[in-house]
Amino acid sequence: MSGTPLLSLAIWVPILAGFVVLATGSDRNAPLARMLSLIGAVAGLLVTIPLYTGFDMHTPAMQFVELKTWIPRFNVNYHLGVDGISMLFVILNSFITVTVVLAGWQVIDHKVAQYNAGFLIMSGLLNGIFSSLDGLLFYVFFEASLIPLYLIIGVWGGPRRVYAAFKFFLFTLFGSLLFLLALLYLFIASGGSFSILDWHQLPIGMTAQTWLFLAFLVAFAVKVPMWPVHTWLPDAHVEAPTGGSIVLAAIALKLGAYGFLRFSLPIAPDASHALAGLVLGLSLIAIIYIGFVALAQEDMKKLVAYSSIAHMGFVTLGFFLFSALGVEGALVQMISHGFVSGAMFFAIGVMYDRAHSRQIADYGGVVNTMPKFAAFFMLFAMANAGLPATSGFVGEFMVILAAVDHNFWVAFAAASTMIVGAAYTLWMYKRVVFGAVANHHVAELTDINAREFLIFVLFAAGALGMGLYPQPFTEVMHSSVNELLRHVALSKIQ
Amino acid sequence: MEFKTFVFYFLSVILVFAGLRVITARNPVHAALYLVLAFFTASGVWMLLQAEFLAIALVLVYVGAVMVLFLFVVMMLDINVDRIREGFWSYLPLGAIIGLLMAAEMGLVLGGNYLGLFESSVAQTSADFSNVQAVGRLMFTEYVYPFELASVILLVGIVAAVALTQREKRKNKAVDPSQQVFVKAKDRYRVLQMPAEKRD
Amino acid sequence: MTLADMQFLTPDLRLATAEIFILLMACLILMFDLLVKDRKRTATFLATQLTLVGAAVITFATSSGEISYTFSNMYVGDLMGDLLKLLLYLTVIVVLFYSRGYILEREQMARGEYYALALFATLGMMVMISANNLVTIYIGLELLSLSLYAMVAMNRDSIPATEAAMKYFVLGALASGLLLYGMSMIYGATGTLEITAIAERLYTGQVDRGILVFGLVFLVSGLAFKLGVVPFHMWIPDVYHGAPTAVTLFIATAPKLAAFAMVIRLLVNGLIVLAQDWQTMLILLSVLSMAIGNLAAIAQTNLKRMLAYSAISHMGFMLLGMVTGVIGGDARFALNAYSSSMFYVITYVLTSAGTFGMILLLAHAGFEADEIDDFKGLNKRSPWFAGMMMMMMFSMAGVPFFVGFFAKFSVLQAVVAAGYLWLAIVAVFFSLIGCFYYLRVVKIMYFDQPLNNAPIVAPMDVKLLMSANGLAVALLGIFPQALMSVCAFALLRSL
Amino acid sequence: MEMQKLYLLVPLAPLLGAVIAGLFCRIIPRWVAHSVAIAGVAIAFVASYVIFKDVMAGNTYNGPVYQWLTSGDYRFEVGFLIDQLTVTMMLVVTFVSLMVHIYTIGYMQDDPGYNRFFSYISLFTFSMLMLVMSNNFMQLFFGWEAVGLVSYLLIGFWYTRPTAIFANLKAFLVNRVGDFGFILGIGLVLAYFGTLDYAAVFAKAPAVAAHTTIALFGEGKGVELMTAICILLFIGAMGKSAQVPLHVWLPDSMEGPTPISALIHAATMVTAGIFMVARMSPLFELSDTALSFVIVIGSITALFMGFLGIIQNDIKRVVAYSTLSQLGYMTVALGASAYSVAIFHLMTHAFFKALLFLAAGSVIIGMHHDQDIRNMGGLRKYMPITWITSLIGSLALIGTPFFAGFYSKDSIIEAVALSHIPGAGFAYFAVMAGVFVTAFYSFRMYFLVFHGEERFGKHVDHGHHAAHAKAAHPSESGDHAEHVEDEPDADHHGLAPGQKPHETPWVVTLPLILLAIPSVIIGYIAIEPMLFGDYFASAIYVNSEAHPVMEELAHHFHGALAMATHAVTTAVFWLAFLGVALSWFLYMKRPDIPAAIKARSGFLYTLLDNKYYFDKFNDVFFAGGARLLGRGLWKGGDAGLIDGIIVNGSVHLVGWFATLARLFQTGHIYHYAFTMIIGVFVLMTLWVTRA
Amino acid sequence: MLTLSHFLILGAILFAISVVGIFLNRKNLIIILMSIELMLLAVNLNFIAFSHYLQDLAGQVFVFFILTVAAAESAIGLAILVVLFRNLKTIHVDDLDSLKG
Repeated sequence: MSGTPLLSLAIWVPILAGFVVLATGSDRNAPLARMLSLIGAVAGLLVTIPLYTGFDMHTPAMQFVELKTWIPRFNVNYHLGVDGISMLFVILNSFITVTVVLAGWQVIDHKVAQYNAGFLIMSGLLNGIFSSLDGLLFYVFFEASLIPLYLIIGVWGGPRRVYAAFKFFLFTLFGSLLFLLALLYLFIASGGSFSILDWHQLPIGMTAQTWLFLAFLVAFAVKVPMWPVHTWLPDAHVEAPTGGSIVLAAIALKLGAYGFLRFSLPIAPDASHALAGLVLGLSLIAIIYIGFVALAQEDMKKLVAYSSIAHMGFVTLGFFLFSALGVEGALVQMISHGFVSGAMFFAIGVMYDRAHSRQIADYGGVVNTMPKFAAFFMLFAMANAGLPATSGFVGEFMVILAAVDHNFWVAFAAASTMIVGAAYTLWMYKRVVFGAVANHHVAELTDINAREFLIFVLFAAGALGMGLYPQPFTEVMHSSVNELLRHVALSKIQ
Repeated sequence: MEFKTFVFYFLSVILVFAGLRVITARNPVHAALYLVLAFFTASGVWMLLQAEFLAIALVLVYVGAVMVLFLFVVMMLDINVDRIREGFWSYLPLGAIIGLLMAAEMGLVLGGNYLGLFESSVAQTSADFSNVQAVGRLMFTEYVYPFELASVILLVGIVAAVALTQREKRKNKAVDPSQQVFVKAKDRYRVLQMPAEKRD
Repeated sequence: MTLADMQFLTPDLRLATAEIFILLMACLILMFDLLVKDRKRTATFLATQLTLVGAAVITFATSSGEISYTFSNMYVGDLMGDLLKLLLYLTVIVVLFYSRGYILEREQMARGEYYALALFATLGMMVMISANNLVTIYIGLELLSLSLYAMVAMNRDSIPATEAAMKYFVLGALASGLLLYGMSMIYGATGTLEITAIAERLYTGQVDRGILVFGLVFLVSGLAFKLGVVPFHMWIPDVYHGAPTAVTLFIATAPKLAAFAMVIRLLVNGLIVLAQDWQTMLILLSVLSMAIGNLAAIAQTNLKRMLAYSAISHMGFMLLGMVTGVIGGDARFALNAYSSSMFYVITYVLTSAGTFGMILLLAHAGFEADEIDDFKGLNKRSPWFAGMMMMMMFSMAGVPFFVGFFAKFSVLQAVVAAGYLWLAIVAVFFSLIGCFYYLRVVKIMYFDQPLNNAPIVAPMDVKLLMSANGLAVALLGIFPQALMSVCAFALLRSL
Repeated sequence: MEMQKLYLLVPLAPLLGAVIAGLFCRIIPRWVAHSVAIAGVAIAFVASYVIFKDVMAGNTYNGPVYQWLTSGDYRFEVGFLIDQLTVTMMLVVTFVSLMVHIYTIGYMQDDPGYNRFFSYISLFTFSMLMLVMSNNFMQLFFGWEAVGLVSYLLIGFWYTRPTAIFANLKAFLVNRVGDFGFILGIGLVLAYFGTLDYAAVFAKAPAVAAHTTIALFGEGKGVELMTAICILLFIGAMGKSAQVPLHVWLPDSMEGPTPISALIHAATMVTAGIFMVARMSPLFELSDTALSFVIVIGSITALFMGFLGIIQNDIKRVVAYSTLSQLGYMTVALGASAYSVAIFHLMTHAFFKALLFLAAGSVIIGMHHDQDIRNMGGLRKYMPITWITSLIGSLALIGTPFFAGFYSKDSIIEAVALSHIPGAGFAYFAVMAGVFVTAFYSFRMYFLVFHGEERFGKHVDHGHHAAHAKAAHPSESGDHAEHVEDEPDADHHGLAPGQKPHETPWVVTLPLILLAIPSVIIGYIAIEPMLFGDYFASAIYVNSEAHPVMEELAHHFHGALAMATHAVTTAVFWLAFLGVALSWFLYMKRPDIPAAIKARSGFLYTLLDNKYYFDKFNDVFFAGGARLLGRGLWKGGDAGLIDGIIVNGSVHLVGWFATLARLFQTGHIYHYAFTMIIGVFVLMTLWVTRA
Repeated sequence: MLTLSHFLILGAILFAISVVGIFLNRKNLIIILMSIELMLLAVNLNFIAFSHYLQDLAGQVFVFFILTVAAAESAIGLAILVVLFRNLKTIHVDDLDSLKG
């Protein structure tokens, strides 16, 4: 098994599958395209399973490493590898791809092949991001993943899809271009290396670190997204098709957070410490401000999108507490958010497919016509509100506890999400699901079918499994997180 | 003031005047004629610089060929002189200022006595020195490559001019009989409806 | 210099075989064309293409990899020149393939002269690429320019085309005048027209710097015109827009290679001692180009015009590589910087050929397909070509995995290495703005409904070539190393 | 080993019942659902009893079940702490729950959500058991939130009722406010003790507390760590146990079906807070400030919530307010360091309050889902068992000697009297006054329901349900007949004219009887071991030097019998008697007086009727304010400032520049040439001046 | 005493005049073409002056090529002008504005 290039497979199997699906061409072959996509997605998931089973959790070193020269001119290598931090995201991403393919099974009826191919290719690219150990390779995957999502939002999106797609693309590009400059600076400073691991060892002066940190911050903050560069997300979510929203929330947002761990913290530790207050402040704004904004939303998707921002606020908060509990809590929160927000968006998609509205006001009493759906939706709403026994709780719990250790008032502010988060989620749930049947649209709703049921079960298994027994998720992180923190504690200034 | 200097100033004044008239002349024909004047005086200046071959060539090539071509075109195209002055005066101040500034600046750079290149430092060529011969020799030896290419440029000039302006004549006036067979009445004549009075 | 001093060596014609071959063939084709009755001029077309292939073979065969001079040092043969020439032939071949259908549908263009002029233009560019003397550069430049003026006006009943030709001509002549003025000053300061000799005299000093820099201003202005960078760019939008698309395609691609060579020859080979000065000038022009080019492109509705502005911004970006070669008198980074620029130009030409080629592919008689809206819903009409066009657009925007990204990357890398971080930030900022209009084209193709659902009709060869072009953009993006190292190697052996 | 499996069985049996009844609620028949659920709870009860015996034999247990999570140096485990306190709670919870399960068969028989309902209450039992059996804060929090969830589900059980789904949201959110404090408290524990395990924390507590202050309000303004932790934890308890000002959810939660109300309010959810504080006694003992806080909050709740009970007309609400008041008593006991007394009262209260709720439910069934006591009267004749058991419950509640409530309540009052904690004086006054108030409103309800004129069947709608009916049928005129079955009570509440109430079936009355028994005797039996024996010795820690309340209390105690007989001589007894007498006079003898008082008291009545305006304030300030703030931030911040000005503004700026850049391209050759010349000119000027 | 500067400044003045002629001209295009000729004349003057003072004939040869090219250039320029006139029926500079923006 050790010889198998698992990471390459995880990247290229979905991408190749995507091209195969593209080759099926027009919508006459839609059933074939769907079937091929599912096979591709499942195959993509299967090749990532050995990443977990074969993972050695006792070492912080990169595992499943593949190293080949790619652009010797700039010393760029095809350098892949995962540690306890990134490995889970590869699997999560492959998992989400399966659900996405299933989610669009009946709903997407035009340009089916392109739709599915878009997701498969994006899946491969995202895996590439999580497993890159070369700065430029990372960047290339990071940027390239914008394209499929841009198209997905734009082609299959809602009425304001063009605005949303542009906003999404340009916002993210804005951040990532500064990131590119930071990479180039590091390339020069390290005497011509793009290896992230080399950069981790590189001594850098405080001024340079500060600028690097800020460049990283802009890039990742946009992606996370952090206040005040978050406004692309609600628009993108509202307009994206269900699958797009799922991937966006479940995976794409994690890229920014992942970047903090791979780049900001280890490369600029001194600046990270010096500017931690800034990030904490922004995170808290994300949690509180965005929480209130979510409360005021009238569109379900927008509400969940805002809640995503608030949840990601916990992630950045956790990272910059510089404690194992905080970082691991943040990582758990990221994975959990993958399940929960994915499921939330899927749930909204299920309703949208039937009633063609996302306005909360257009619903009411859905439970009367869709009881099974209401039950699942309840589960995920509760998970979104951070109820124990769901995955949503674990990360929040860990981060809040870690925050108390850091500073009581930070924790105080962060914990306010207990109230506000529950308020906006359950208030929406109440208005949409509870009550008497509000109108004839709701009366005509049909309950979820077997396919939707399956998707919900997949998500529920993730959310509940992680909530009840998070240990398997966290134990693989320990070595890597400890190594990271050890690294962050050391000054790079010489 | 030395004679040569006098000649230089004399020619220069005419040259500058002619140049100014070229760009300000009301009538393009006048402009062309002023340009001819400019070329002539310039040729004189070149003489001062002992570039006899080029001085002659300038008169022959430019005045003899190019300017004639210009005049020919000017005559050929019936140009409306009335509109000529439009907008000229409103742009003149700005244009003049830029022009003066530019000339001043260039003069500033070029005005110094630099490089140690004075008239005195220039070795006077002997009377039997043939500028034509020297240039010719150079042209056909060291500069044979650009020389050949210059000929290509002339070729391109010809080809382009022909390609752009030549109107192909129809070589054959025959009509396809198969088309004639299928001719219809409405192909032969058209009924036009014309308003009795001109409308707006 | 007296006659007695002149020692004339018989030129080594072998070095210039390709030029001679092209010239002969151009003349032959010109004559041969008179005999051809075929309205489609298939034979002429084929002969032209074969000529270019032949030239490629010759260039390849005669390339020694050494720097060698002939024609009394008028001509220099080196690896960079050979590489650029090969790419030049390739570009012209591709361009002619793309153009064929277009010019056939526009009768006045479908003449032997078109091909002859294309060959003369190619010859002009070859001369520029291999020039080692101000005279040769000038002659080559004019050969190219005059052919292009004529080609732009070739569709002579078209008002925009003739207007464009006129503007191109007037401004081109003005630029030539500026260039010549600059050359006269350089000549006056150094006393020679030979580029390598100029460099030597500058090294040994005793040259008036004031007049040199004065001349340099004019020289740079002339070069800037040819590259089309602000504020010498004004011709680009109008000419790209007005010219027949086939000619736009020509202008937008091959001459960029020659212009790059001209910059290398004049500024690097000749005036490297003045690097501090011309680099600063070029920085100014480059920043302005990126700003104006990207901004004005946003407001366009005509695709050709938009691409024209984008060309301005790209040339501005390319110049960034040229300005970071010498830092504080230290030329360590020169090779890195110039080769990144070269890579940039080459990839830009490749991508640009694809985009204009796509317009030609969609165009047919009476329909130019040059409005952005003409691409509406292309994905519905032909997913394959929409995909190709999308790749070109993303490549131009500098999004990986397309080659445009690596072009931008390598240039930025040079800029950062030179310590011009602010310049890199400016460049990046304007790329971001630029991204908008490329995205808009993708949006038009993918998000909008087609205006007509007609499938795309084009000969198989063009379709294949188009696909190859698109795939090249993608493949070079995945494996950019080969081209990068070729550029670096060629420059290493030539500087 | 054997016992540990049994421990595991206690929570898992109800969970299994809940899962089966819940997941397959649409498939399985009703009898399967209730059998499974009842079996689960019954097993839990029996197992609890076995464990109780085992614990009595001295076998306490503290150990993990599985490692939930490790992170850094921290370990989080799921585990059980089985001691006297736990096992008492387990018995109370499982017993009351079992009763409620049985009762539900009768009460919910017409409801289409029958199976779902069983699932919920079993899940609730499971959650509560997890809470009480926990050996660490994490699991405590889990159970804490889980009961919150189930209460949310249960209150909103009739999800088509607008009031119900409003109430359940409110309940959840108010509880979340408590949890907010709670989790911060847990965070402080973890931060300063490095573990969440009870035993480890308690062991370290004295040492850590002795010299730890935390600078919460800036340097030099430290707060004692223990005070901070305890107050934060108590805020959690305030939410769960409905202490002022977080009590607002409880009265509204009466929207749920009656057995639920009973379960939530009597035995389980609300007592979680009391239990938690008792469990944390080793921490609370270390902070007098926190204890003062507790006692003050408790006494406010005890007295002022009692007042509200006086004016309620909904039978369940009266009981609900009495619950609030009794919870205040328990809290007061906690504040007085009389933890065992609090638990004792918790236990007795669990029985008699469950009894009262179930009886009220029985009345409601008998009245065909009319809950307004003004429409009742004289039910004694028609519902004898309900009448008797209600009387027992009421007597227990007001603290009639020999009844269970007497022992616990009296102990609390005495404990408060003996306490020297700041605030104890006020607390003493409050609890004394509370005795009178409790007696008054309890018997007001009793008399109005079971005695006097028969007011039912007259079709006098006092408007209380009009809102329900209307809201439940927003489209009554429409053709949604199929929805009617979802709202059984709304469809036919109140008795038709001439119809008589009837006694309820045995599944309803049996739990009443079974609950009535302990309501009478449990106090007599349990007071000695629980309060003065060493029953809680290892489970509850009291710093007897600082807070010698229990010791002094023991001093006064001479046996249960003596305590009861002695009671007649105390003020407490006479206060209660006075309350009963007054209510008899006002509602039986002179029913015209209350109306007159109501009319005259103006402001006071309005204040009470509006429940001191807590709800209004919360609605306007918190709910409204949050929405307003959210909207403001959204429209003003996100849409206005960030998107409107910064994002779209930059776009427009770029667009403006683009148009500007276009304008330069005039199309005129001379402009183009001019631009070029200017370019040359500028370059030249720059470089010539430089050279 | 004539110096190089005399000629160079004369050239500069001529150059400036021609430049002004190009951008100040709202008249017909022919004047612009003439201005271009004038500009080349100025450049030629420079070359010849340098050639003379440097005693180097290369400058003169260059001028010869410039003259040649200029001739070809005028031919093409005039050809374009003629074509343009046929299309527009005018060679008024202001009328060449269909391409802009």
